[in-house]
Amino acid sequence: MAVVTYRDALNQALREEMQRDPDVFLMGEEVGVYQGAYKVSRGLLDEFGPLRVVDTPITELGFAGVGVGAAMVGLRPVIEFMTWNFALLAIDQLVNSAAKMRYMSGGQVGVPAVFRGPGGAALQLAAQHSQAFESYYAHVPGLKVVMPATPADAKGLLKSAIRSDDPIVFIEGEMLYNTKGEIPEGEHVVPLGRADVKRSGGDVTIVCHSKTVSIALKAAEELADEGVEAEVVDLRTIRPLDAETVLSSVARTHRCVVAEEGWPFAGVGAQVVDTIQREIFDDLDAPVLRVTGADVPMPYNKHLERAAKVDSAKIVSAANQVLYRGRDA
Amino acid sequence: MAVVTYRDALNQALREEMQRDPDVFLMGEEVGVYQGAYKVSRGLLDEFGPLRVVDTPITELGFAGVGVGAAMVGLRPVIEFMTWNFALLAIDQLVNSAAKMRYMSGGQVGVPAVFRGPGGAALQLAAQHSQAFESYYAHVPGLKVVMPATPADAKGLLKSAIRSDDPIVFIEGEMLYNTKGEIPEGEHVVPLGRADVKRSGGDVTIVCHSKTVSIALKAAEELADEGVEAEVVDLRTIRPLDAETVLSSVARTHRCVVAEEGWPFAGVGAQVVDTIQREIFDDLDAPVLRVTGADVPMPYNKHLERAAKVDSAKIVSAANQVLYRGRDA
Amino acid sequence: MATTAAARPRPRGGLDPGLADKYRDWLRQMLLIRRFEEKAGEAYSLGKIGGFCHLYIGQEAVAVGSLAALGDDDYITCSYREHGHALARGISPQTVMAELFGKAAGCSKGKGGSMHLFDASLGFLGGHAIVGAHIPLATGMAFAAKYRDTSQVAVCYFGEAAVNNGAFHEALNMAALWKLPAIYICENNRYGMGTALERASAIYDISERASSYDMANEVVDGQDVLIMHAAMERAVQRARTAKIPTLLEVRTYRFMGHSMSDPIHGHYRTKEEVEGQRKRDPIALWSQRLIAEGLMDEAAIKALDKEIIREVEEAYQFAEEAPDPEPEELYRDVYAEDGGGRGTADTGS
Amino acid sequence: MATTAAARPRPRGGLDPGLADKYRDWLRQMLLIRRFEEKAGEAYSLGKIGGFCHLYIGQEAVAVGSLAALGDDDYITCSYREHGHALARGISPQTVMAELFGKAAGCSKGKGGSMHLFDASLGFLGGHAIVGAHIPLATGMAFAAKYRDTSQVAVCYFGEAAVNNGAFHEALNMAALWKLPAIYICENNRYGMGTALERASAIYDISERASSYDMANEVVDGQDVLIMHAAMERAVQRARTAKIPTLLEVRTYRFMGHSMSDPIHGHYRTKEEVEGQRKRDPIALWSQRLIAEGLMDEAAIKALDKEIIREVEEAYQFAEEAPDPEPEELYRDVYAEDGGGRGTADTGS
Ligand SMILES: Cc1ncc(C[n+]2csc(CCOP(=O)(O)OP(=O)(O)O)c2C)c(N)n1
Ligand SMILES: Cc1ncc(C[n+]2csc(CCOP(=O)(O)OP(=O)(O)O)c2C)c(N)n1
Ligand SMILES: [Mg+2]
Ligand SMILES: [Mg+2]
Repeated sequence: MAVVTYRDALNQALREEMQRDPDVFLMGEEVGVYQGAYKVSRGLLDEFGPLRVVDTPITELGFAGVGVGAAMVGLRPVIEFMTWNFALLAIDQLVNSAAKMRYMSGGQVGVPAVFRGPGGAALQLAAQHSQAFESYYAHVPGLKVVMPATPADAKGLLKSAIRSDDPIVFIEGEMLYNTKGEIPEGEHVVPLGRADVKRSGGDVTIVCHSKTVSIALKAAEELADEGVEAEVVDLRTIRPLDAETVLSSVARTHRCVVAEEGWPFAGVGAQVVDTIQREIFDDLDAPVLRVTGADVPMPYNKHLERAAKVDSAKIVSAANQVLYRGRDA
Repeated sequence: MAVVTYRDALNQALREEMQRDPDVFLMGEEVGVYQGAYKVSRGLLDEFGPLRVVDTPITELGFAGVGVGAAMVGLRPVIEFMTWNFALLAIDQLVNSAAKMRYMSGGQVGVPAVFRGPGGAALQLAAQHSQAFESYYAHVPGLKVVMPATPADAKGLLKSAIRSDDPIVFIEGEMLYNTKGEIPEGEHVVPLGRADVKRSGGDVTIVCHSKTVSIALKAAEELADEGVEAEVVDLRTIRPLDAETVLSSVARTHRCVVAEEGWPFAGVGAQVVDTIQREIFDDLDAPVLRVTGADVPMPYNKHLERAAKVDSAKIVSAANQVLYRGRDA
Repeated sequence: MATTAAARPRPRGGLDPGLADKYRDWLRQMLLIRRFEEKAGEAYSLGKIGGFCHLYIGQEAVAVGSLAALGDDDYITCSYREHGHALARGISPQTVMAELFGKAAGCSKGKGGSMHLFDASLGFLGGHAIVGAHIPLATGMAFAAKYRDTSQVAVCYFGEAAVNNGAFHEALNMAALWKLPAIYICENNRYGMGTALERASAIYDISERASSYDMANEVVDGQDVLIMHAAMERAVQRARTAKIPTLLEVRTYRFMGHSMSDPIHGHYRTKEEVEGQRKRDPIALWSQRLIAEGLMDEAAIKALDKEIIREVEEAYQFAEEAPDPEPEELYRDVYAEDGGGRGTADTGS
Repeated sequence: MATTAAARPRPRGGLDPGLADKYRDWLRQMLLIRRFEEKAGEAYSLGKIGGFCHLYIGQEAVAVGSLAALGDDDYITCSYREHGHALARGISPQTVMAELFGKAAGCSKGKGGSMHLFDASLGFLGGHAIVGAHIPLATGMAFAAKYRDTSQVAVCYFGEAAVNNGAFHEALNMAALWKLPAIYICENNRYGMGTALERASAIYDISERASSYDMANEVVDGQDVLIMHAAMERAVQRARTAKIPTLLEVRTYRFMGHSMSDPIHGHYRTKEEVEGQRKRDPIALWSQRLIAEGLMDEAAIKALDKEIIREVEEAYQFAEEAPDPEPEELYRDVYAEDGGGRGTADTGS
């Protein structure tokens, strides 16, 4: 197994799929000459040329629509949003065009496009550049939402996303690009729609995705030091949600904490809570608690920003609460 | 008390606030010469002239931004979206400009604007015109979300919204415009942030808002025929959510159904469920169930559409489930 | 008449006798659209058709004249006012009417309705109901043609009110920058709902907008099917051969209200104005021309009209009798693999 | 030089000796911006400033020359590259630097940072970080001036890459249609991040975009503060007196990378190009002019520079020593009534 960064894992997935299928192309701001704002597309322009690696003007609405249109006639566009913050300008094309085309055409016209780029907060980018919008896309029937937490998942899931016949919202973590991990050699494809137990444990389940996975794993270690074994379930695909894996874990642990980077109100975690309490109410020994980003626009100041973000201490504290353990029990 | 339609109640609120405060103006597509796509602004152009009742080009992003800019310098714009479906084109201005301006300016610059128009499905308008986006706006700190179900609330809440110093997302029900109800004579203002118990009952709580309120009341009557007394809580303001009223009802009834028009995944109801199970877990005698619009783009065919929508039978059935009563018990 | 006549000199070429069948077919198509729309209006009033219904009456020469210049594998996208384009492209009146009735035999299986007509086999890629949103879609189809190095053309129809929208601007800039084989047809019928062009656009000549993108453009008289066709042939030629896009500003007029719920005249335009415009009815103009050129006579046109009325009547009957979609259709076509089953997050009880 | 020189004949008027103080102040302002930005770059490298940091070096004459033509109650909005505009408008270097450091004494209380500088008391209404999004905001401020019938002007600064965005198009159309007192200043520094103008826009002359809205427009040499100022005075005159908007395309160049993480040259532009452009450094040009006109000598300029370096050093010290915001600030300023307390939906434990 080779150790590669999350960034390079994505790059490999793009390269391999572009080699495999001439209908796959990459389009977005700075994907070509600049080699990608976050260098995910490094080298692709050289290898595939300007027709398949297309730099666009700053027109998120427009080029998202171009991607949908190209997909409607059978190409497989990968549309990069420099960040998902800017994709708010394009959300109409995702919600009203991409997600609905198959349905309102009576099944005639699909949209096999992937929309990808980093989501969530990085460091001190302030209110307009530090937002997690996965709940928006996961809300919409017709879209699928994928959020890998590790290099292996990043590669395997992106390959599946590109091969999917449905429009995929693929949200990467800017803070994850430099993280490293092992990836199996050769063809490596991870199916959409399956959560992954990243750590086993019998005392409490921590449900998480994307950036909160490593935080949850850290929290699990801290809990282990206190004698509590946490199971960490990485959703990986937000929609369709792999309820089975979540429920079977919580049915064993009877306690659950759901962590996510975004704002609390009607976040992805709210849906997870809804599903758990509906399906296995009698298995729960405590309410499910959520750990989320603070319910405020992201401040610039680094201390305030740190306070606004999910960290392992907050997860540990929530876990202790659902275990009815005192602060330092 | 005069009996007026929901449409006229909104019209009264606009007229009264425009008379009261010269900084209030109305802007949007067809609000002037055409008298409003749904005639909510009927007569206002005549009374207030074209500087205060402004017809715009079809540029949701642009005129939403114009509203935010005008509010930043102290005017009190009421920006009409012909429907909230089209507001997806403008959501960047609501989320990234309106909601964050006060925060990222360190408290210097507020945005006292109201964004209003009909949301949700009407009749056979198909996939792109039949969507409920309240969860999107309620997700965002810095915005408030108001959704009146009755003429009296429509009037009283719109007046409060216009007087608020914060950006308000005010979502009306197209199917409600013709509904009638009593409105107190004279000045009638309903404070934001307070839910309203629209029917009292001790057996089960039905939480609802906007169009689902009348459906819930109908369900409550059907349940009463079966000997079940349902309490119907109308959220009225989605953000800030009046958790207190919801919780105190459910703490009494021990059972709850949450109804909403929109899609299930990470909808408003998911947040309500999250709040209930977190705060009063031990008071619950059954999981909270949700009744939502079907998890599909809205079909055009009227039978399919009917099947996709929330109706009283679905609420009754969910109520019976949380009461552990057989179908026709 | 200033409002619908083209501002530029009209090519006033004579008819080509070798194309007589084609010319007659244009009349047939325009008449079909007219009678179909009249029937749709009637059906709407009877509650057979629901939702919004935007009739194309008055604009028939635009769809007919322009679509006649396309090939079989070109791509077409439209706004919600697309019954006429669907018929002119060759979708059968039965399946279009059945779609308006929401029936399973409709061209979108009854799931799309009036605003979302599709026939992928004809490259007819929708009716779209968010103003401006399909302009980038068409641009993407033109991109695909370039990507695959085919000689396909992507055509996009939209109203004059859409040109103020950002989507128009972003899409045209990309099409010009990348030299895509796209044809943008702005059907300038002078109103976007109740808003006159000059109350929404800072300039009157929509075609001028092309100068922001250095794009080929023409102003076209949309009431004259021959002129429309000639302009479209030039645009198609540019797209297929020179591989560059065109913006056509087509001056036309809608004779009916914006949708079935909007009266023909009232708040925003006068009866006189509408009556004045009706004098340049595209069907009457073309009928007169065919008669003047000796290609048809009054009796033949009458007979044709009768035949079409019958055809539309049959479409109506077909739609009326066709079955509704099966209830399971509610959950089909959300995702590629959905033969059935429920949406993943569905909690409906 | 073709790239930054104005395409149109330059007004080459002599200097007005009565304005000598003003001319010297322009140099002071430009030098302040330059030294401030150099210091900010240094502070960024030391980790004192976080996030994105977009320096204004090379473009100083644009902010200084244009803002000098405004009155106290005019409105200004900018993109994220706005340190220079903030300083030229009169926000103190201390509070700007403190904001970059995220300190409570910053002009946005440390909550906005480099991209969100505000001073409402000076009509300085932000740094905005979504490309194009502040163009409608400025249009709204111009609308407010018209609504209240004041003689205020709303000015909006943005880069040349923003003109491809739908927001630009929608906003300019409304401003022209409604005759709003807005001035749109496109700082054409030839690149949007790593994308050259001609790789993103179908036309090279951004000013041509105004023709889509029949809007007054000029191409301005942004490296010459006097020319910039004269063009801005004409635009302000149009806005205040004729009550119409203007689009100014200002040709300039950024001497640094797009942001601190982007090298000065590399993938998208050559070292030679940057060095060529640096020959038209606006500060050097203006210094030479002042010397040539006998308004300052080399020594005076050196002394001024020294003074400014000290001033910037003090700003740095001030920012360094200033306290961070109180932890409670996290939950303040979300809503009007928030003196404190948590957001309503917060579940953080
Ligand atoms: C983004 C958006 N805003 C508003 C509407 C509502 N609407 C539907 S059609 C229309 C007028 C469009 O006029 P025009 O583009 O001239 O086309 P026409 O109807 O004249 O064919 C409006 C405002 C919409 N569908 N989409
Ligand atoms: C809508 C949006 N898309 C992308 C970005 C990322 N981005 C920030 S600045 C920039 C380039 C802007 O260039 P230009 O408008 O020329 O201004 P300059 O940086 O040259 O001053 C890009 C792509 C953004 N902030 N907003
Ligand atoms: Mg029109
Ligand atoms: Mg630039």
